[in-house]
Amino acid sequence: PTQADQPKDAAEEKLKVAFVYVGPVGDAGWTYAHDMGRQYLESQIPNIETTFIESVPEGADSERVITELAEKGNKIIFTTSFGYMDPTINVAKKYPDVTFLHCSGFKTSENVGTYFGRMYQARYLSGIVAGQKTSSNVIGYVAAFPIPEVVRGINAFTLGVRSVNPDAVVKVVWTNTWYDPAREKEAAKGLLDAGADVIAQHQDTPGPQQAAEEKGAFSIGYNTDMSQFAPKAYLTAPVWNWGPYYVETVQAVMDGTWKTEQYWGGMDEGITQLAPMTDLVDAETKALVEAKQKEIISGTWDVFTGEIKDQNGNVAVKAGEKMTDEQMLSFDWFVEGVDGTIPK
Amino acid sequence: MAAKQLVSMRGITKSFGTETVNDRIDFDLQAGEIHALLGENGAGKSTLMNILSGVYRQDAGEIKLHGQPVTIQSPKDAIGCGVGMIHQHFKLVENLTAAENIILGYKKGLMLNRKKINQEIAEFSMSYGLSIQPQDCIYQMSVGEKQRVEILKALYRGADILILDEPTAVLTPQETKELFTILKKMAAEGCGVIIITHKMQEVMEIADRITVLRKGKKVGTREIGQVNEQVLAEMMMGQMVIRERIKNINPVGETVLTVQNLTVRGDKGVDAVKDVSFTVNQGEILGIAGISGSGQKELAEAIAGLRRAEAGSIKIAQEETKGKTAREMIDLGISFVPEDRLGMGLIGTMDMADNLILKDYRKPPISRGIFIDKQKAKERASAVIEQFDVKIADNNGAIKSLSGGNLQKILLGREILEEPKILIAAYPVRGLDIGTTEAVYNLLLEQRDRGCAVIFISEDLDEIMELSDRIMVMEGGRTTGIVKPEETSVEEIGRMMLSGRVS
Amino acid sequence: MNGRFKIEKREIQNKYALTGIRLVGIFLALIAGGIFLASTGHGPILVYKAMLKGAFGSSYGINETIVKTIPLLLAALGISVAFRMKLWNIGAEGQICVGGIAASAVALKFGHLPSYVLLPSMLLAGFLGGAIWGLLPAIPKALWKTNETITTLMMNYIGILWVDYLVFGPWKDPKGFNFPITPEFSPAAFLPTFGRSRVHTGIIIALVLAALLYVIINKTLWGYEIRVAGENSEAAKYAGMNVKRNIILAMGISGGIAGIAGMTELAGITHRLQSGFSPGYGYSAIIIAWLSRLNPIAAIGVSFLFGGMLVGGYAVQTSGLPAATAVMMQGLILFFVLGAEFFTQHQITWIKKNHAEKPVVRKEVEIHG
Amino acid sequence: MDSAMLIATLAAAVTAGTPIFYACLGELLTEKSGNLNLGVEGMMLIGAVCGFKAAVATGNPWIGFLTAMLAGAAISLIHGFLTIHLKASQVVSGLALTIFGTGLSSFIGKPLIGIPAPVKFNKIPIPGLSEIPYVGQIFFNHDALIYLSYVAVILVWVYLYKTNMGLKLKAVGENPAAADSLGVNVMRMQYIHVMLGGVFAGAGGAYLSLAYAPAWLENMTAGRGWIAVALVIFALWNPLRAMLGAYIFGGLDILGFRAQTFGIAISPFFMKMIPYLFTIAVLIFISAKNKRDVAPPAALGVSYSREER
Ligand SMILES: Nc1ncnc2c1ncn2[C@@H]1O[C@H](COP(=O)(O)OP(=O)(O)OP(=O)(O)O)[C@@H](O)[C@H]1O
Ligand SMILES: Nc1ncnc2c1ncn2[C@@H]1O[C@H](COP(=O)(O)OP(=O)(O)OP(=O)(O)O)[C@@H](O)[C@H]1O
Ligand SMILES: [Mg+2]
Ligand SMILES: [Mg+2]
Repeated sequence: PTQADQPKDAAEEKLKVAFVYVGPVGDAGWTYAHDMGRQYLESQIPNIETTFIESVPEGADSERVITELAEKGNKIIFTTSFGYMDPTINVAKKYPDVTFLHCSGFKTSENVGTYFGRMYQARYLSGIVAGQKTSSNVIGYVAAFPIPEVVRGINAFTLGVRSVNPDAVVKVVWTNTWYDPAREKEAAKGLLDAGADVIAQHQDTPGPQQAAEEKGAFSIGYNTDMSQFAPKAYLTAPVWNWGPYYVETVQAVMDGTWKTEQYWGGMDEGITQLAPMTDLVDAETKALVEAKQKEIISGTWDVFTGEIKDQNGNVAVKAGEKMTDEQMLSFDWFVEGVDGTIPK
Repeated sequence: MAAKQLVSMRGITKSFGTETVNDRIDFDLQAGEIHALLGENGAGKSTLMNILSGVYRQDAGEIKLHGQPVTIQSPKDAIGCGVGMIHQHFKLVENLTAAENIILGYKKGLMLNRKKINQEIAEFSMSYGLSIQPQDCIYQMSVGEKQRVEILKALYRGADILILDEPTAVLTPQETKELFTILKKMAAEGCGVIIITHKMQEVMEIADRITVLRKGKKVGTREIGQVNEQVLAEMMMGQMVIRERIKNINPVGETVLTVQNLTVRGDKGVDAVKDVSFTVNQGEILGIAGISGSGQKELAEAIAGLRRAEAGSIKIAQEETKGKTAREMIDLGISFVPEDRLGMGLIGTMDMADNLILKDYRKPPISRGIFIDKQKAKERASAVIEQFDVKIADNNGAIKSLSGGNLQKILLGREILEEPKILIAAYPVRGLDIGTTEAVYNLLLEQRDRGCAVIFISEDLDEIMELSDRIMVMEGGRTTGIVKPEETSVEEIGRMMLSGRVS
Repeated sequence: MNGRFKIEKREIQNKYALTGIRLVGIFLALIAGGIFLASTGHGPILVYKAMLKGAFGSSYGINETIVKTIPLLLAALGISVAFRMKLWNIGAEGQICVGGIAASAVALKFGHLPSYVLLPSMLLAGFLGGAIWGLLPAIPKALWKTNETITTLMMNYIGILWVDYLVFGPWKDPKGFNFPITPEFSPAAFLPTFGRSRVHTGIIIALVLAALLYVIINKTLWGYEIRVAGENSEAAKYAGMNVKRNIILAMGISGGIAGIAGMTELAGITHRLQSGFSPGYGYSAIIIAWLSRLNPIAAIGVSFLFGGMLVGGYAVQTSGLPAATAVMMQGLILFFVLGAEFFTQHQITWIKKNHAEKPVVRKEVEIHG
Repeated sequence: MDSAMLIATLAAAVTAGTPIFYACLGELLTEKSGNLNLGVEGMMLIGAVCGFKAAVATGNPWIGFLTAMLAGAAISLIHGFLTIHLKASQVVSGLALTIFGTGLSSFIGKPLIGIPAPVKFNKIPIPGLSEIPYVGQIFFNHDALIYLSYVAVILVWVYLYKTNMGLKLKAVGENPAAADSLGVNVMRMQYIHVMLGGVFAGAGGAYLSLAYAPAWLENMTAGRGWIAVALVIFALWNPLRAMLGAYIFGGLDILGFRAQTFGIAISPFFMKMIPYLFTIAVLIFISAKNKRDVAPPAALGVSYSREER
């Protein structure tokens, strides 16, 4: 990199941190949540300068964009989509003095760490809310793609539901989009017509929320607080809260204490949360949720602790056993209570 | 009585690119007259009239209509001034009905009442003695009918200045006669009629005055009484030699083409050629007479291998050709000059060289292995330009803007280059001026003399009588006889052409 | 106004004038874009500099622009073959996908083979895959004149969805934690790169193909046939050409070349099949093919510039502009370049009005001089 | 599936079909004038964002809807000018319009992200009609924009087949030279219908952002513009068939979701392919039958200029 580009006064030199986003920051979903984290980071650490590149496709472009960011003098680069995994590793080889953090992947190296959040914990809690709320005992779940992250979410949610309401089933519909509000709303409507009275979602748009609102049903959001889109339906949402993680990581790098790791933070670290429950959630439920949340945060209990049965009623996780991270990260089966299939 | 001046064009100039197509032309039309506009192909007749009808805009010059200076910016303006033009190529919407074409863009009001309009158009057309079926779509119509629709379009808009660009080129003698009756009637009622044609006898028959253009310039305007055909021809071409045609003196050779009980299906799915049998010999011209649409086109295409025969046989020498492709027929020595020059015979957007190699691009010397020798093709283009006197501005430019005559020369030139055994020429002089027509006739005769078997399709009985050694007459897809010109008369053939209808 | 413009088709084209006009078009686009940028509070010069620097300002930028050029050029070459025959193949995107699928099938199945066997096989597979995707719409086109614009457009979606099906389903990497990617190809299936850059040998394939196509279209019998068939299919039939066969052949080759774009992108860049590996190359290529007037040699330059525009588009984001602005600028530049084409095809002369001319019928409206 | 379920599915198909239906009506009119505009996706996005913005600003969904239509018309004019006056390739210009519209809409929409619609079009069952068994629930228990689309299709149908303007339009699309020689203002007709294409595409976009999924999200049309283009052909340029086709296309999507809720697991990717396969199949079927009355406008895609031949 040419020195001319850099500000000359060393005292004013700010640490440059960059973010690569897969969607537009205007998606109100995944990318939006990351960008909130970026803004939080900027507000917390004064001596840094952040940039982001949005809408970067996961193909040939991502490697160039990451390289360019490294070339431009960014010292920390967060790549926030699974498809950036290989490019991140490739670029990292060429820029050993830059720290890379890849979200949701599994490959690490000397200067590449991965990070992700245990969203399933918050999903489990939202499941409790849904299980309490349903009267038809059918809960709809609008799901994007059958990848482990989504399957894990469905399973955790279902376990949450069944923990308070063993008769309830969670009907799953795949939309195969992350991002098509109308389609996702339509999928939710299908579930509502099939008898669901609570809708949960693993999608980046508020479409399903709106469907629930129109039908007079209830809804659980995702990513960010979606209450304003469906004030009469919205109960709560498992949400991302990347800010604290970003602050911590950047601070660690600045202090020289950062070491590569596969970070998978849970609610205890605040990276995933259950958004404040609305007044539509009764006090009893709130208490149930809070109790469980305490257990999770304190680490005395985690969601995928046996006994867990699969869809066919076979015991998949024996009583008292805990699923390993490895197992959770490659989920490809549904727990009992899920009404749906994972396309092969 | 001083006739009312309907049109007065002064100093009209128009150029396309570097070519000045109309050069300071003056032109007048009076009420009640039929004014013929003559000139060779490419003289600028259509262009001048297109300016009057608003299709083109002049670069310079003034136009007065009904005595008033006007700016004609669009056909709409022209129509508004009472100018109606029947174009050389019909401007009809094939998918609409006759009535819809007629009222298009003229009828006021929001809604379209088809029933009422059909009624109205039927009455309107009857009042002019132009019978059409208002509810028929254009694509179902014969050429004659289409032309009647064109005329009705102009009349319906109240045109009193009627321009007809080569209206008779596609008509049967009978239809031409009917058309002329109507034109005369309209002139008598005070309209002015401008007619462009290449047929001298028609000019002599119908025109009151004649204006001749040559190479974009006006040669002069004459009263009909002052001229004869010879004078006009000289005005058009400078100087004119009509050679006496030599009758076929060569002995007729072997039979090269034998067609037996041939049946061919047409585009509409019905048989267009029905059970036709004939032979053609080396060194003779077989004329095929008949009203356009009597199966000539399909017959020619079947022989050229472009259409499948439903039944019967086509033999070249003794070889049965059934099932052979167009390419195999070409290789067997068949050349075909189709009726639709730019539609089928030539590629308007390509240059001359590319057009000239269309038939033999696969044979040496044009092909060299898998490559094409473009240089050879260009040489060929120069040769054809020279030999056939093609007028072309840019040898490497697209040929589509050439006039009809020049296109025909290129087409014929190519087909003759092949030295074919059999040459089929469909309406080869349609729309050509006298000079070019002469040249084409001579080319056909040369081929005959070379020993080629020529099939000559035409509606013009005079030319068919003059050129052919034998004449086959077709009517409704059948042959109504094969006769020798010296043993028959134009009237006789005319009767044969209509025999099916009369009986 | 005492005159009007006369507009007519240029007959003879002056090469320098053409280039000049196109440059003016681009210049005007930049001015229009500049006004827009300025109105949003960004310095246009700075943004343009960032764009240029990103795309062409360093050897890295140029390399990356070339990386982008490879699939664009290949797809544009494929498209021009079909367009030559007036076959409006807008299905390059799908053909890229299926070409990629076929190449991946080979790479995944025969990964143990050495490079010199594997890569040519992948190339062939990519070609065949794309060719089949081109042929499928060609057959109904040849038989029944089925409108290929729409069928090829539809085939795009089917191709894209097929990739998704494979990477989410049967071809999913078993070690990929169930994520939608295939396993990485064996290194034998990687196209060699130049030095440390990402520029891979796909560029050679693309350049050779461009030269080859130029010769085929302009110098060979078959090239002549498809030009004739494209301009006037009646004339082609009349000349004894087998138009149906040529439709199928042209679409097959067209799709095949686009398929190669899929192969090179996977073997050269991503090294595995993944969802959305072509971010719309097939659509950009249509624009490129058209702007290069279907001339394979011109397509090289146009693809390079277009690649630069895309690369530069990301670069401007680092100067604080949202992605949307870059996309919009691309649209804007295209509009002006398109508009400029008119002036390369037409000449405009001023004609003095004759003062005697007076309109009577209607009030004078000089709508388009 | 019981009948209530069936009705719900069909009613949902109507809703899902409406945005593409609006856009398709516009594209149909554009194509009838001989102009092919592949920029529908871009125009829909512009409509969606401008409609939403205006609705947020004024608090009146109708003003939003109107703004969307105007915005669609305005942006379609770029394509109009390029293809009608400057004779640019219609395919390329349309693609460029999609690119431009996508960028511009995201740009305009930046400040609107995350704002829920303050107002939107709500369901208004039509008294009487909505009580008709089956039909009422399927067709007359929707929002005002859907009812408006019924009116639109009737108007377009009458316009195309029963009015003088419609006749002129057909002539322009079939043979502009002939129409021109009769004094029809070809350029004006083409401009008007390119703009109508924009108006309806804008309406389709606004339906998404104001009624269907009321909010603004970047790229929220998610490819519907392309489906609308396909639909025009699927409908063979007939507005009534377009209506049917839109509901079929919309319905297929819905059916996929509903099938899943019944545990029928077809690969969702194949399910998504069906509309495309369907369009191809119809296209092949129709072309194999080769009928004149369903042929595309003869001059479609060709620029007309009077003095050229
Ligand atoms: N639109 C055009 N563009 C370019 N050149 C043209 C155009 N129209 C006519 N020309 C040229 O102008 C000249 C005159 O053409 P025009 O059609 O007026 O001749 P014409 O006298 O009607 O001939 P013909 O008897 O063959 O119909 C020709 O050389 C022709 O090539
Ligand atoms: N293509 C064109 N080139 C030049 N001038 C034109 C063209 N089209 C129309 N004009 C002129 O534009 C003006 C306005 O159009 P016009 O008067 O035809 O509208 P109109 O009568 O309502 O037409 P329409 O019958 O199509 O509804 C007229 O003076 C007309 O001559
Ligand atoms: Mg003429
Ligand atoms: Mg002529």
